[in-house]
Amino acid sequence: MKKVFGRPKTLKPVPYHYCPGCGHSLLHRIVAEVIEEMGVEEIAIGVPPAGCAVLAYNYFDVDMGEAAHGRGAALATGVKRVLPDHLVFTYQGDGDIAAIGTAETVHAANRGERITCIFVNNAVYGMTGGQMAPTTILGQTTTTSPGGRVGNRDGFPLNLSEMLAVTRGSAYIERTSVTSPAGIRATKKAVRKAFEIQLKGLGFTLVEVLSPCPTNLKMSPIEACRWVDTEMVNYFPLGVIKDVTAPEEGKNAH
Amino acid sequence: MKGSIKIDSSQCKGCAFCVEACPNGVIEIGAKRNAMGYFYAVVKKDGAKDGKGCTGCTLCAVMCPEVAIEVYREER
Amino acid sequence: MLIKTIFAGFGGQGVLSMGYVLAYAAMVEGLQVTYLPSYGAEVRGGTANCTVAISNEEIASPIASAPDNVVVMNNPSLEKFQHQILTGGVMFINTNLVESRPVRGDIVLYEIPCNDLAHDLGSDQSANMVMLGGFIEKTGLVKMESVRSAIGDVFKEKKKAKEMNLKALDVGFDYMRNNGGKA
Amino acid sequence: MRGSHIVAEAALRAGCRYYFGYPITPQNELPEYMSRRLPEVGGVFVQAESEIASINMVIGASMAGARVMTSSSSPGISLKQEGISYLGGLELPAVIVNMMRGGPGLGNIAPSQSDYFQATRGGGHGDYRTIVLAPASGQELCDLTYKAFDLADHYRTPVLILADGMMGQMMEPVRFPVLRDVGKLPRKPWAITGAKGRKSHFIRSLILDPGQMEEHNWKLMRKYEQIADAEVRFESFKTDDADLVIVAFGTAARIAKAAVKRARNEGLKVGLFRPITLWPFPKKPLQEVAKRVKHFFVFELNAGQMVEDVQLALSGQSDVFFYGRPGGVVPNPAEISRIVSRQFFQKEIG
Repeated sequence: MKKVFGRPKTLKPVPYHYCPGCGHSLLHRIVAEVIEEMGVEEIAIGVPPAGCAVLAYNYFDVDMGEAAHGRGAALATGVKRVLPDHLVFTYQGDGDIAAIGTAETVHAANRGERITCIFVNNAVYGMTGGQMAPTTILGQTTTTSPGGRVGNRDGFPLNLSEMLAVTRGSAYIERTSVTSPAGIRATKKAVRKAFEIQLKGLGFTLVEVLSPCPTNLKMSPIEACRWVDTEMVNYFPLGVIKDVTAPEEGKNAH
Repeated sequence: MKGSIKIDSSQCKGCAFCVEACPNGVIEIGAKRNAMGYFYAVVKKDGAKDGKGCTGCTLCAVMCPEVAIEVYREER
Repeated sequence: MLIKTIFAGFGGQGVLSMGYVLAYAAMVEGLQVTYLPSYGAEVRGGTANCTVAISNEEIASPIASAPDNVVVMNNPSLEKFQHQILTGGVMFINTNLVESRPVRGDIVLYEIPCNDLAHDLGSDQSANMVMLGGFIEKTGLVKMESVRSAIGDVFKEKKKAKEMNLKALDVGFDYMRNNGGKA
Repeated sequence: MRGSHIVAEAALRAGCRYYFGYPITPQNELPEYMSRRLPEVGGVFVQAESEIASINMVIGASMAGARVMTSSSSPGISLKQEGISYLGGLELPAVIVNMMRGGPGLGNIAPSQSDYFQATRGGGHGDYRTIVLAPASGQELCDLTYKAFDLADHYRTPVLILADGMMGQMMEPVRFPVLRDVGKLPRKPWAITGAKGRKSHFIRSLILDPGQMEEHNWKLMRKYEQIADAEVRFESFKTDDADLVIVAFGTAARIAKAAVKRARNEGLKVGLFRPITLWPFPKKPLQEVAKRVKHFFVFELNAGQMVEDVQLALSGQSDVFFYGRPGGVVPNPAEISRIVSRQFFQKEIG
C-alpha cells in the first residue's frame, strides 16, 4: 500500500499545544503543506503573533521571527524590504490583526506591501481566556461580554477583510473556513494563491480563515464547527473578496 | 479501492472530526485513554456500515487537527 | 497547624478548581487559607498546578517548597513534585493517567482511578471532584459538609455541574473509604 | 552641515540602508534627507503610519540581518519604547535617534534633555538597557552615529543617539568617514534569511518557562556588564587643577564649556566633565576626578535627572549642586558662569 497522506516535512514532528479541535492546528498543517508543495521552504519567513499561535515557531520548520501584539504586518514589512525575493507571511489571530494591529495591517495593505497575512478569525480571544474579540458576533457571550455582545455598546463585528479590499494596495483577499474537508481544500487553495500573488509582486494578500475555538465557545469541537458554519458566516461571508488577477471584478478597485 | 489508516493514539485529542468526516463510518472514539487523558479515535473492529471499509479517501486525515492520521491506499 | 497541598496536572483537568474548592471549604470553616494558582499560557494541555495553604494562624508564605500533600493528576506532575514533598507527606495518584510511581519510600501513597470513576458516573469532567472526595476522606483537612457547601457556592449558577460535582465528590470519598486506596 | 543631516549621512556611510520613521518636529530633516539619499545607494526609505509601526519595521529589517535606523523626538520615542524593549529582549541591533524636545506630554519643540531617565533606564518594560550616546558637536554626531552601528552589531543590542533639537538644527563643519562596503560588513548567522542550506531557526523574546526566562535575563545582564566595562566614553576638560567641576552632557555641556572658559578668565578654577556614554555612565572616571575635586555642579536642560547618577557615583563623598532649566529653555554661558561664581563665593571655594 502506498502512503497517500502524512505529515508535511515543513511541520516539525512535535505535538501541538492547542486544545482538541482547534482550527490553528488544521491551519498550521495547511500552510506547511502549501509551503512544501510550492517548494519555497528555503525562502519562506513566517511571523507568528501574540495569542494562542504565539508558539507557531515551534511547529513550522522555516525561519520565523516573532512580532509584538498586532505588529506582524509592520515587522513583515521590515523583513520583506530587506529580502524582497523571499516569501514573507504573518500568522495572526482576530485580536492581533483586527484590534491592536489594525493600523499596521491597513497601512501595510495600503502600501501594497508584498506580504501575506494569514488571519485566523475565531470570534474570541483564545489565549487570554475567552474575552470579546473585534470579530465576536452580536449576541455572542464571552468573558467580557457576559450578557452577549451589543453593537451600540460593545461595537459591531469588524469586517477587516472587506476594509482592506478597499485599499488600492491589496491584491488578493479571500475568506474561507476550516470546518469541513471542502473548507480545508478551499483554504489551501487560497493560501497557495496568496503566496503566488505575493511572489509575483502584485501587492498585499490576505486569507481570512474562520476557525473553531471549542474551548472558549464552550462547545464540543463538532458543535463549534457547526456554529462557525451557521452563525459566524452570517457576519463573515465566505468567498473571494478581492482578486486583481481575476478577469472582471476586483480589478476595477484599482 | 481499498485503503487503510494509521492513527497515532498518543497524539489524538479525541475531537471526533475524523469520525464525522469518514463517509463509511470506519472510525469511532474508543474506550481507552491516552497519556494526555483523551479518549482517542480508533478504527472500528467490525468494519463499517454497508460492509464498506476504508477506501483511503483521506477525508479523516484532512480533518485531523493533530496530523495524527496517516492514510495508505492500494496501488492499482 | 499549617498544611500545604499542591494539586498538579495539565490544563483542562480541573486541577485549579480542585484546589479552589478546598480553599473555599477551609474559608467556610473560618480557617486561614491561601490559594495560589500557576499555569502555562496554553488553555488546554499545558501544565497547571495550585498550592493551597490552610492554617489556624496567619499564613506567611503562600508558596510551598516542601508540601505536606501532593495530588498528581498526570505523569509529568509526578515527576515534577515527587521530590518536593515532605518526608512522611502524602501523595494522591490518579491511576488512570499516572503510570509511574514515586521512587521515594518515605511518603504515604494513595491511589484512585479518578477518570474511570467519573466516566462511570457519566461525567468525564468530574474526575477532579472524585479525587477531591478521596483526598478529604484520607486527610480530613476539612469536613465534607464544608466541601459540599463550597461546591454549592462555587457552582451556584451552574446547577447541573453542581449536582454532578457533589455526586463525584461522594464517589471519590466512598471509594477511598471502601477500598482503602492504599498502594 | 545641519545636525540631523550629519546623523543621516553618517548612518548611511556606516552601512545603514534601511530607514523607517514617522515625522515629528524637531527631527524631520533626518527622514527627509534619508528619503532622498537612501534610494541613491540602493537603500529603502519607508514613512510608516506611526512610530509604533516604524520601530516594528526596524525589528523586521534587523531580524533579516540589515543595518537599520529610525529617528524621532520625545513623544515619538515614548511610542517606540514598545519596540525598543523587544529589540532588547530579542537581542537585535538597531540605531535609534532621539532629538529631545520639551515635555512631558506633547510639551513643545524646543531643545531639552528631559528624556535622560527614559533613555538610560531602558525606557520600556522589562530588565534591559540600551547603549546611550550623547554627542555634543557636529563631528561627534557623525562619529558616534557611525560608531553606533558597530556597537549595535557587536553586542546585538539597540543603541540610542540622545541629542536634542538644538543639536539637530545647528550647523557645523564635519569630516565624514569612508563609505562602508555593505557587502563586507560582518556576517550575521543568527538572522532569519530563509532556511537555505541550514536548519530553520527562529527569533523570539517569548520564554514561558520562568527558569529559562531568568537565564535569558542574566545573559542580558552579563552582556550589559561587558558593555559597562568596555564602552564607557567621556571628556574631561580642565579638571586636573579644578576646584569645581561642572558635569553636563550634550548641548548643556557646550554651554558649560563656554562657562568654564569665562570662569577661568575670572580666575576661578572650574573644569568640565562630560559623559559621552550616558549608559553606561562613566562612573569610575568621575570617581577618579572626585579624588581631587570636592565640589560638583551638575547642569542639565531638565529638572534634575543625570544628577542622580552623579550622586550615585560619588556616594555622598562629594558636594553635588544641581542647576537645571527644564521645558526647552536654553540658558546662555553667562548665566551658568554667574551661578558658578556664586557657588565659589557661598561655599568659599578656592
